[in-house]
Amino acid sequence: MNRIIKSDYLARVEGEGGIMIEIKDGTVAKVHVRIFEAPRFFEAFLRGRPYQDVIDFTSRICGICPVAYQMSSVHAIEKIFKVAVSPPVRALRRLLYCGEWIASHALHMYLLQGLDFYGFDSAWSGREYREIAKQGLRLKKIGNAILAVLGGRPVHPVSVRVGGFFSMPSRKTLASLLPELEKAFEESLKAIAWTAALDFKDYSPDAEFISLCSSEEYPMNEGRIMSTNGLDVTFEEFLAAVQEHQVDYATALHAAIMREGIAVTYLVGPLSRLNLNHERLPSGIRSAVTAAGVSLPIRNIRMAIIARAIEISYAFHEAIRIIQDYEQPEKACESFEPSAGAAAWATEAPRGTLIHRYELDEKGCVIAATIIPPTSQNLAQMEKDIAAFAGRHMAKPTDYIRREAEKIVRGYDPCISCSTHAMIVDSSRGSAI
Amino acid sequence: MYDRSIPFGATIKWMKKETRDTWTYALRINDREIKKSYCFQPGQFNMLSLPGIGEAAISISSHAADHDLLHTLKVAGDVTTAISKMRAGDVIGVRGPFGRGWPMEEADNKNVIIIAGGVGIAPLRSVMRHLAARHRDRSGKVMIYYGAKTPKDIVYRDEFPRYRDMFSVFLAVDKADPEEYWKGEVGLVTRLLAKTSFDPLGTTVFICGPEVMMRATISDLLIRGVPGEKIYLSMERHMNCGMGICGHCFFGPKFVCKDGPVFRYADIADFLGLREV
Amino acid sequence: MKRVKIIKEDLKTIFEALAQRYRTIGPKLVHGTVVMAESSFEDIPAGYEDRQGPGSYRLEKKETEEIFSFSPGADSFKKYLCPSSVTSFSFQKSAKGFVVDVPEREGMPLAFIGSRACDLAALSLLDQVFLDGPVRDQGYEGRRKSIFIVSVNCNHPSENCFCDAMGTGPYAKEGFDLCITEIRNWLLVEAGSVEGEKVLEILPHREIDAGDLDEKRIVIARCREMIKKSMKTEDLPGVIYRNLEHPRWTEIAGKDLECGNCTMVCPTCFCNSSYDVLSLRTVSSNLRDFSGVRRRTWDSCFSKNFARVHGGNFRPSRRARYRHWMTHKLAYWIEQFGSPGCVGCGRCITWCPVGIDITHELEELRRVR
Amino acid sequence: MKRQRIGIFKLASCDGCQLAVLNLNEELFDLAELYDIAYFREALNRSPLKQYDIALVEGSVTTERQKKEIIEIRERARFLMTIGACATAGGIQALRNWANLAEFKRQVYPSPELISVLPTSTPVSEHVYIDYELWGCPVDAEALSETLVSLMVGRRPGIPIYSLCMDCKIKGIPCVLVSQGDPCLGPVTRAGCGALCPSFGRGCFGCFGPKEGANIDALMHRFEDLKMARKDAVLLMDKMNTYAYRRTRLEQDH
Ligand SMILES: Cc1cc2nc3c(=O)[nH]c(=O)nc-3n(C[C@H](O)[C@H](O)[C@H](O)COP(=O)(O)OP(=O)(O)OC[C@H]3O[C@@H](n4cnc5c(N)ncnc54)[C@H](O)[C@@H]3O)c2cc1C
Ligand code: SF4
Ligand code: SF4
Ligand code: SF4
Repeated sequence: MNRIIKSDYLARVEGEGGIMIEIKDGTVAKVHVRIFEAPRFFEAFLRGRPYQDVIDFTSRICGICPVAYQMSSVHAIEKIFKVAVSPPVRALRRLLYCGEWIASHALHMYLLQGLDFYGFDSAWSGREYREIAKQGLRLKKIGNAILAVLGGRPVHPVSVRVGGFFSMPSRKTLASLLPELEKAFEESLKAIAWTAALDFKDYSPDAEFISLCSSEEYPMNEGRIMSTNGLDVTFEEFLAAVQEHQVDYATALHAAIMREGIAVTYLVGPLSRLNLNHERLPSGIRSAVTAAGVSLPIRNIRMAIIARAIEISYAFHEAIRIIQDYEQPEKACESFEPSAGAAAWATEAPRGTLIHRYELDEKGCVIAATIIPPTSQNLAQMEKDIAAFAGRHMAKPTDYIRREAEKIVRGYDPCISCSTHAMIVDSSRGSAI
Repeated sequence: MYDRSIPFGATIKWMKKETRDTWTYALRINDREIKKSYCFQPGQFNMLSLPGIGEAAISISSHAADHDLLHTLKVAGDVTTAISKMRAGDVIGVRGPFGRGWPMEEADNKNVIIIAGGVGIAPLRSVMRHLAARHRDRSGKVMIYYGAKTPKDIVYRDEFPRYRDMFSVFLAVDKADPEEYWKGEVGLVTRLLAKTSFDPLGTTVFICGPEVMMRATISDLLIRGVPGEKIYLSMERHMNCGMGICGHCFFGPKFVCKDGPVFRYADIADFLGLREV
Repeated sequence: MKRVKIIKEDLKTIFEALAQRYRTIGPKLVHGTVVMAESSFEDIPAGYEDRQGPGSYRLEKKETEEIFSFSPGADSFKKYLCPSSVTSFSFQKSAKGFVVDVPEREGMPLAFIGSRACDLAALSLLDQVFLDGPVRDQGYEGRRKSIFIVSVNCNHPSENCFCDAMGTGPYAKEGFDLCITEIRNWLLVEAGSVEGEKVLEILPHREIDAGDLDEKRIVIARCREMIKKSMKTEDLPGVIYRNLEHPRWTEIAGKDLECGNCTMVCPTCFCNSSYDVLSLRTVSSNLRDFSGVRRRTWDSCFSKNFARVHGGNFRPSRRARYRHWMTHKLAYWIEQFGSPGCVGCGRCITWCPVGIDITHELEELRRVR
Repeated sequence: MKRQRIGIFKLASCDGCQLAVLNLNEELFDLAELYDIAYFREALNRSPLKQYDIALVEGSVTTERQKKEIIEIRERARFLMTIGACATAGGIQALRNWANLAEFKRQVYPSPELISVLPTSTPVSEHVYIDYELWGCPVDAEALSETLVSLMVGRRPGIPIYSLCMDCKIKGIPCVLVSQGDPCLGPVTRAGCGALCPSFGRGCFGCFGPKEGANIDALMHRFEDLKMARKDAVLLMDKMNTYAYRRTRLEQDH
């Protein structure tokens, strides 16, 4: 029996996309994660713009993870200008990321994916779910508060600049967040148990997990890119290995790593980070994870919600540590001179590794830009997962397959707005690098 | 006295539809003490205040001897729309009274001309009521000129017959539907004025209406020899506080809220002709 | 009243003595400008000098022993006595009506340290507006009532000061509790009230003699000489009233940003707007019950809708709005309160992003074309 | 009383303004009590209805599909309100309006022929009548809640239309333009963000768009006095509200 199973417009994901599964002669012939989000041409209009614009503009790629864009771009530019930021700046940039992880993960767990396990349309439609959602929003609000203190507002914060920040908060201001953070940390440990107890009916096939790794800490802004299959490369090397290609049904590009001439799909995001870095979690969180009955690594994408819960806990823990150690520095920003050059940098967006590469002229204006967001790296893997699922459940009703396929996609927490802005750039050389 | 910067509650006792967009409301002040000390002059106004919506300056249309505190308002924006949706028994916030009203001593035992346009009749109703109450023992003629858009837009329609018994009343409309029974004047009030005769030196004039209408009328009056000192007009400006501390209502150097709304023409003549002051 | 000489360190004692009973508000550095803020003796930006020009302000640290080497920044008493945003009352509405609740006045009274003569003049203008009208503004009165003022006579007038021309400065004549004149390495402190004298009593000090008073006069005279800006005030309302159609207004409108900065920084501009604030929290779905607050915030005659009514706007054009502002300051005010609404502090000139200069514009208006 | 139905729709955007709805946090539930949130893809799995009392639209019109969509949304909504710089002014993607589309496509996509979009990104108001607009990149959650409450109780929302400078002064934030000589768009920009950038010591770059009748040329001259190149001064406006600033400036000339 030949069937086409379609979900025209995915709900509870960020941006506009759909799914198409074609079953033909008893096999899954095609799976397309269709992305019809309108392209916005960031890499094109960045050309010619001064370096500060890069930070403010790329943040507008995504309202849910603006910090990630600011972080990848500011670090790449600092690498070109050879600016080293001070330890407090480094710490507060991590804190900014903590805020974003908390806000973005809490949103996804409680308002988007969490509902899949309860069968409600929205966080406010089911009375029984309301308390859970409210708790989630309380956590999210604290994430927002961190962003607002450091950057003025939760969406598109304004304080990040090359060399540091435009200004840094006083110790007192930051410390005022502590009581709430401490309460929230306790709550977040319980949330790990909540997610671990959810009913993950199906499983996903194994994948290659890729994330930033550094020996000292759970990765955010620094490290090398590693994978569960032994990849261990610099940003530039990674960019050289990644191949992006365009498909005719999506405005986003699909990425894969080229290994011995074969395109290998892979997965970035909280699961990857956790699987590669869980040893660097503080012991308090590790024991909460064990107590919840979770065994690491986790290979099932539906269970990414557990990884998000763990990362929220970590973000609270890390935020508390950073604030406790914080002393307001004399100056918020290193001085520097713009210079010409090119560099790539990756940081860990809530949804996974986000790579930027810029080529700047001597005034610091953009000659070329490449942006590879996490979701476009995951798209191919996502399709593979759906295909595998559909293959196993081919006999099930169309509705069931559609619903479950949607759930798989939601497990990835795709950020479709981001994913439509990928890549290539330097048309003169005709390659990604 | 109570603090006029804080609204007190007044209950709508009854309401009456005057025209398609204008209503008269009778209010009863709820607080005993305030009710006792509340007193006003014809021409003064209240800030009607709906908590959560906002405030609007509305003239007091009643006379001190009236049983109820009356306000006549035309639906214009937020507050007036919200009030138009209220019913008897509902509570409205009131701050006031504010401003300087009509100089009633100038009307006592003198010839008085009242000229009003549209809802501008509202602050003059209290003057008409005042004059009507003293009709028997006062000397001097009273002439009322009132212009509305159409016969349907005449505010206080049912009160005019009574005034006709005591005063000369002239009504005009800008436009009358041929189907309607309208035996009055069609045209501007100034036309009415031109048709009648009065003693220009021995008459006090009170005017309220749209600013263009007031300017036109005044220039006619001046030509006919009425001294500027004898012409009084009530001005409208954006009003926010009502008590001279917000700066919105400036009309030249005057605060409409505390120096007005009623001004002697001679005092503001210099500014009345200017654009955008 | 009592006059004494103290050394500079004793100023710290004054701060501390006042801090017992007042919130001490004084000059402080924020983002490279002098602002008025809750502060201590150590916060005084001693030795900093400002250079001001139309639309420009720069602060620099100088090699000097002086304390009050700077002139005031953008803030004045206004910021505290008629704050930029106040809750007039809160209300609770129900089907039966509404209940209003006026908030309690906040705790400690304020002590202002470092106010200048022009500020004192401005304060007395604000008093007229808020206290002498038909309704006394209770919030203002409450905040104003128990303040303590330590004023400072200027040694370094800014390039935009013209208090001398307006007869408001450069030295304070009245309206302070204490007044300081900085003379070389000591301070001459004069009491202007009984409260002020009490503070002087606790200080180790030396009584002054005629020579010291001469020194004060010299300081003031020197300051006067340094004031370069002026405004011709003669025939003031007249010259403006006669020129309400002067072509200059249109020229200014070409440059004017109508950003409202001049009104915000002017120590006498008092315009404000009140509006009700509700939130999703406090409105119930039947719409009968809700609670909220009435808030009053600074507003400006430069705001587009400031003079808007049903059927139109009385001052739709930029030209009219600028003209209204300047005419209010220099003409209307005289009719309303008996003196100009400008005290010559120069703030509107400094903090106007395009540097429109009220003294210069008045000169232009005087020019017959 | 029957609750009014809200639909929240998206065109070309970053989702940040829809997120402002979710950033109401606990108040989101108050909103869901007061209104029937009937369409909201980002947070609700429900198909579109025939009629909405209020439609909130995020995003600008950049494709043929969106052109049809916005007309359909208008037909279904009693009250249509744009939220954010994209919907209100075309957004940052309107930078393409001043460029060559074919070139842009080539710079981003390996197979540009597969990409079908309009040559311009335009505000919703250029396609359908709008009842109200909320500026900002992103809109402010508080302004959004103020607007929704105001619609509910029947009053004009208390959203200021004055300049950002006024907010700076109201908040006591030192002026970066006057005291630092840093270019700041504040004087010609609407208040609404709470003067964020100046509060961090940085000049405004125009999230909330030009205020009505802004005198942009006068500010540009000032920037030139500050030794800023004309090109850089223009670039300052060419950001999230590029289309609106440029239009305001043109209107001023006439
Ligand atoms: C002394 C005095 C006495 C008065 N007496 C009476 C009277 O007896 N009867 C009477 O009917 N009227 C009277 N008025 C007029 C009345 O005060 C106004 O019509 C008042 O504005 C109505 O208030 P509102 O809240 O209904 O309208 P508002 O909501 O204030 O709206 C009024 C108009 O202004 C526009 N508007 C105001 N602010 C804005 C803004 N920020 N943005 C866009 N548009 C805006 C509105 O669209 C509308 O057209 C008097 C006015 C004064 C000054
Ligand atoms: S008008 Fe200008 S100079 Fe005069 S007091 Fe106000 S701010 Fe100072
Ligand atoms: S910093 Fe910018 S917005 Fe603020 S007052 Fe100065 S010019 Fe205006
Ligand atoms: S750029 Fe301007 S509008 Fe945007 S946050 Fe900064 S100050 Fe506010």
